[in-house]
Amino acid sequence: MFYREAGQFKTSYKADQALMPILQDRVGLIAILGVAFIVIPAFANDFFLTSIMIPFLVFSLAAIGLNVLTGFCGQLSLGTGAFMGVGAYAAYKLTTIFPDANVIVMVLLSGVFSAAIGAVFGLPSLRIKGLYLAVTTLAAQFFLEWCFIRIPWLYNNNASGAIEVPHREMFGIVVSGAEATPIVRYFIVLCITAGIAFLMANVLRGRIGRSWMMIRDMDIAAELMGIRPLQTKLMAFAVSSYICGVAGAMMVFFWLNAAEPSSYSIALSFQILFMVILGGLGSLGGSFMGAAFIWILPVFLKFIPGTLGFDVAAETVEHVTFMIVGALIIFFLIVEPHGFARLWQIGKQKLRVWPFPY
Amino acid sequence: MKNIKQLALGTAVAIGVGLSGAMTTVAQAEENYVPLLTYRTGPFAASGIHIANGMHDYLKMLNERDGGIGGVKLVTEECETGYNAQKGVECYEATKGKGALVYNPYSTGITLQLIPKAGVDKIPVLSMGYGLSAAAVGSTFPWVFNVPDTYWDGASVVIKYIGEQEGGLENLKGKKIGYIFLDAGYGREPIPLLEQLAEKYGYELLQYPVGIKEMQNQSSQWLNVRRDRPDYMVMWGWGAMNPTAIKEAVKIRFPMDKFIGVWWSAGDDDAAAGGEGAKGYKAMNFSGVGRDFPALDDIQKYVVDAGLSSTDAETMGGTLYNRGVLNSVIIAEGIRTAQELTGKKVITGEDMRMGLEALDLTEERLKELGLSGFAHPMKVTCEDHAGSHPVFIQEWDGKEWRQASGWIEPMTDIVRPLLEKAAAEYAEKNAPWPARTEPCPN
Amino acid sequence: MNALVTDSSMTSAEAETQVERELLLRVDNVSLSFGGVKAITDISFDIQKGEIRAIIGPNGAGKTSMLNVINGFYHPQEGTITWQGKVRRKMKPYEAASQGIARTFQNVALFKGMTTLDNIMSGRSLKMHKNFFWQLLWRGPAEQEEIEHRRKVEDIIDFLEIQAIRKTPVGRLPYGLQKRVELGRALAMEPELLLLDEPMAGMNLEEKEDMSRFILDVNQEFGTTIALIEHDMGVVMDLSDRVVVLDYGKKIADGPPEEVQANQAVIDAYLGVSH
Amino acid sequence: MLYDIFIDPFVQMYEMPDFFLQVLWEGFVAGILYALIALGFVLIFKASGVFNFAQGIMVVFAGLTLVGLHENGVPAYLALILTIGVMGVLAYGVERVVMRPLVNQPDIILLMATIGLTYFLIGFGEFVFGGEPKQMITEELGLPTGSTAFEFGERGLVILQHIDIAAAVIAVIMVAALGIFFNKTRIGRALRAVADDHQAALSVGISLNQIWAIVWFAAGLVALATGIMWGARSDVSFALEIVAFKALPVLILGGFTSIPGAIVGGLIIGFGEKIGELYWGGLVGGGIESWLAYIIALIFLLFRPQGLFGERIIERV
Repeated sequence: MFYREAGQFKTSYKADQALMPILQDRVGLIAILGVAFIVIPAFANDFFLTSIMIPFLVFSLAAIGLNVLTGFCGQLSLGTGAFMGVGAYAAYKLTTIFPDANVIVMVLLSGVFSAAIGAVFGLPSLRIKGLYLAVTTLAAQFFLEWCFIRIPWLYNNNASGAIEVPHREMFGIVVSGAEATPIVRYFIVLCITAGIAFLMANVLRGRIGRSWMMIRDMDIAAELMGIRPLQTKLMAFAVSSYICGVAGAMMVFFWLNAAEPSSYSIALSFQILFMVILGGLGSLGGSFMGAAFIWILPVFLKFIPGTLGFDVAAETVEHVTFMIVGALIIFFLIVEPHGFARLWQIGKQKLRVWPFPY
Repeated sequence: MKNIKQLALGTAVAIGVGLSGAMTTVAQAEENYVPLLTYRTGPFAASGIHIANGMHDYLKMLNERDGGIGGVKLVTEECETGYNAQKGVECYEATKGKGALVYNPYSTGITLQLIPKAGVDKIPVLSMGYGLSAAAVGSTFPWVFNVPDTYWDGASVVIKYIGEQEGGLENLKGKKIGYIFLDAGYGREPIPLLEQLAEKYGYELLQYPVGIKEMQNQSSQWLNVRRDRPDYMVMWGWGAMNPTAIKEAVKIRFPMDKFIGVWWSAGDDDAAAGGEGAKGYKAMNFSGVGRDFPALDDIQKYVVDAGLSSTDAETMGGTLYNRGVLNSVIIAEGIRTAQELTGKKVITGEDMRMGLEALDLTEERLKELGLSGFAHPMKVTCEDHAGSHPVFIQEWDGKEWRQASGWIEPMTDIVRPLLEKAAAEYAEKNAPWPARTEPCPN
Repeated sequence: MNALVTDSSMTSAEAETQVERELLLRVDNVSLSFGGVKAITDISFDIQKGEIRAIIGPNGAGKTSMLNVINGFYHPQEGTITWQGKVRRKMKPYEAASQGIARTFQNVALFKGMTTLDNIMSGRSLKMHKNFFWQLLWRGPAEQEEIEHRRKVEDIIDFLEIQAIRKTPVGRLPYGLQKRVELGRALAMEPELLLLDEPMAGMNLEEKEDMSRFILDVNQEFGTTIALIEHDMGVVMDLSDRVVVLDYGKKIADGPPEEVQANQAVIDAYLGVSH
Repeated sequence: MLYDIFIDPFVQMYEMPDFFLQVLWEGFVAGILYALIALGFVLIFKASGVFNFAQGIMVVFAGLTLVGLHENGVPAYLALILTIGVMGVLAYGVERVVMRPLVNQPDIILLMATIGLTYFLIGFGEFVFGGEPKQMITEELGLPTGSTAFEFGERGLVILQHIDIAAAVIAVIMVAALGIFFNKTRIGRALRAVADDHQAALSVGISLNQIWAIVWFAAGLVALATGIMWGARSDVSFALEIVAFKALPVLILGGFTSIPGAIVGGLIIGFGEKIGELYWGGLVGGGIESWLAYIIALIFLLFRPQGLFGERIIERV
């Protein structure tokens, strides 16, 4: 009823290949951006911003990064956590070497380093595929983690072995460090995430995005059609690692304030992978949905017993959360292996034909 | 990309959660709220569970026996961190709005994240014998307390003790001391001090890092120990690392009486894992050994027997359980001191900071608490938030811990300048680090 | 062009009938083996510009391997390939593609996760050049380029009569249509030489007729040289200008359809006379 | 520098042969344990093409169940039998709830499902038995606990733990038993048929579901044995899970479907890792064990992508 595209005619190819050819989708996006930029900042409390929205956006960005590589280019990676770590450490080094430079620029620049490292670890992808490739990315994960611990230069020889975000200002507003207010940090994270998501949407609908999908769907055919596999895959690794690197840098600069090597462990890699798979491989919107599910569900579960008035031990909640998350992952994989993005499309299809489904 | 609308769903869920979070934010009147960041899951649960029990039980006992502190009940809430820094920060954000008085992160990683926030949110951090050593410098870190000792105090005590065993520190010349540690901020903290002492006393320091992933698989480290044949081994371990290390030491037949752990490698389960062979293993400690203390009897009576705790009665009196109790004693005394200082019953984080800074746990006070001999009397000053209090060495006799030495004073003359240097460095690296504006209550 | 054999004195009509045209590709003494198993033994033949060349033979004769050799997917141990007069060394498939060799596959090798339109657009990859920066911005050069190529692709869609399935993911299409989309994708590359590996396998009569028409149209309208593998003898005889017959990796006949049809070795091979 | 890399380690090996032997032995024992975990992976991968990420957690879960039951007063041997029963129920449950509805899904989805299973088992195991590490009931099960030291040269000493010897023996017995099971029994033949071709196996009347339940059970038994052995070396706790990642490079070396491959791969990784760490690790500050196995596998992959025992892959179009 409300989701009809009848009567919306495209009169040019330009209109037809717009990001959202259907009016209702455009309205929906504007509404979401309105909520994100106006409603949430106006009404949310600190806890909601720092513990839900900021991590959600950071993880969404990381999930987009991994989705570029795994969902769009078909290269399974278990090294996301480490690539995020490279971004974080690079941003930390940059901002301590150039203390007067704008910290947001440094965060965006840090991705370049993780892109370079990602490309290096992407090299074996020319010869290695699937699960085998996953092992090489595991090598990246463990090797880089080791570097974060064993190269004291990376954390400026801090006795603690951790990186601590320094206080930085921009236009007189504190943007990083402990005094940065949640609302400022939220806006920075929101802008970066939305901006990168928009740019990636552009890339993915064009020539480069298509060449990634060609490699994913049928690498041999792609090669026979003139796609250079190494170049294309390395580019996917680089772009993916860039995004993950920025996400990792945001994670420490605008969310956690300090990070140990163990913050970027294999567990983080898996967390991001879950988001991508549950959200939907090869869907940008799905990355957001997956991140929302995987990050917010446990937070939500923690509150349920309290709000219902049960006195349940903290560890029991933790154990049950693990069980529920695990079971839900299996459940959703069974119900819809293509993730929430596909569920959403099916829903839209139903809406489109409602109330006459046949 | 037309399905970006799905964000709406995520946002809707998120808002729902946010509201439920907001509802619980309503501060309760006439109560003092103490969040406990604990971990009963994950690789460090083995140590974390006992600490959590100890902390929980003592505060609960005060509620049951005395009706709280100064007539105001304590509300405690455990938040599971799993030793994970992210979850720790989440716990912090979720609880700080409820009028939290103090945080005890029990993880160096979480502590580091909370240190800069403490001054901003006006909630002190009590990292009892862990965390950032430099935080002992109260003029730089007014909001952080690491009473009774820093790791550097501990490291100096170990060297001092080894010196005693060898008949004097001068005999350390030419000796090899191995240092096996958890390869994280925690285990790396003491290294600068150990290195400095090595220069001074002429022993050789051999390092054996154990990665968090390799905690349960230390055979390489101990093979290296076998090859290097150090005269003493010092351990900075936590969680699953401890029992594994002790087992491996038994396996390579390392003389256990020359193996000394930090106070966090002093768990009963840790030593018990080594079986008969672990007899003679030593560890530092600053909280009471055993359970012959009236306060523990009260815990048994009012809390454990009343079914208000998940504590297994057998584990009461264990090193780590007692450590948790001591932690709660410091919290409780901090609150009491704050109440006395401010005259308020329901206090805030700022009051709590003053209370902790004015903390003076004397022998008499310990006796009143039913904890005579449970800990060395400790006193916090505005300059020194750790106090470098004496610690003792305990020894595993195959079944339980026995005190094996008197109280040993740390080498304050060496530690203090190092602490000040490190604090200055921290402030510089994190410039602009706020200068102390908080008044000194003493 | 050393391979230029056109007699300038002949009229174009004569040239047509004589099948004496410019050589596009020549295969000389090519042998290919996989760990001791010989797939192709000492095969030589040529493809002339503008013709439809059929490669036939029983199953396992090495036809597909031959196509794989031509577009650089397999590297023969022996022999040479001369492409437009240049002897080709070891070549990567994407290099072959950039020199104008396109192909379709025996088992449809479409990009299953993409729509018909995107699949055919993917054929334009080599012709699109706007770099990553422009792609990020989209507005401006990248969008123009996309629209420009979209026009070409729509022409192909019109030509193949698949307008209705433009936005359908190809995985959901029936087999016959998938084959058609695959042809469209290869056409989008505007190739010099189009290799078709069993374009009509598994089709019913009507679909075969459609496909035959498309192949002839491609050859005549665009002047594309075509090499095809096909099992349906009727189709082969109708479509092709010249036929090469392989059996057990060896060439057993080469010539115009009628001639090959009458060749005893070919009849034996198809009837399974023992060697 | 070059001397440190290329000469000094070998000089050390020569000068301290007892120590070198000890390193080899430790490498051997570690390798056996990696091989046992990899063996569990191989069993399931062979029969169903599923890369069972949960194998590592099954090891912990089995060990935890055994110890947990014993803690609750069940005699050791009865606990062992009950644990076997639990692993059977788990296998049946996994087949019903996870495998059957997900049949024919892409590899990555199945992989994800087993990671989901991992989460579930972690939560469930901790929920039932508590999150703290537990000591393996080695003595109660009648396993040896002592050690024997061999004098070697003047002051050399090689120490062999009896439990490690037992682990090696049990691994050998287990591989032999699996070999016999696969080759001599009806179910074994069916298993091999399924491994070769699902469709073909179905068409000759083999029940895939039954076979899957059986392989998951077999993998569960392997996990139990691994859990006991590993638990005896360190404690039974979920921290073990991370060690299970080492099975991946082992599988890369040995191939995903080869039982001998898993053993040989495990030993190569075990030896390589220990020798690398002890003779070369010191040059870069130690701890290279955490990634050395993966780098070995990576380098190996670049030269031989099909694994030690795999056939060369010919790509077709």
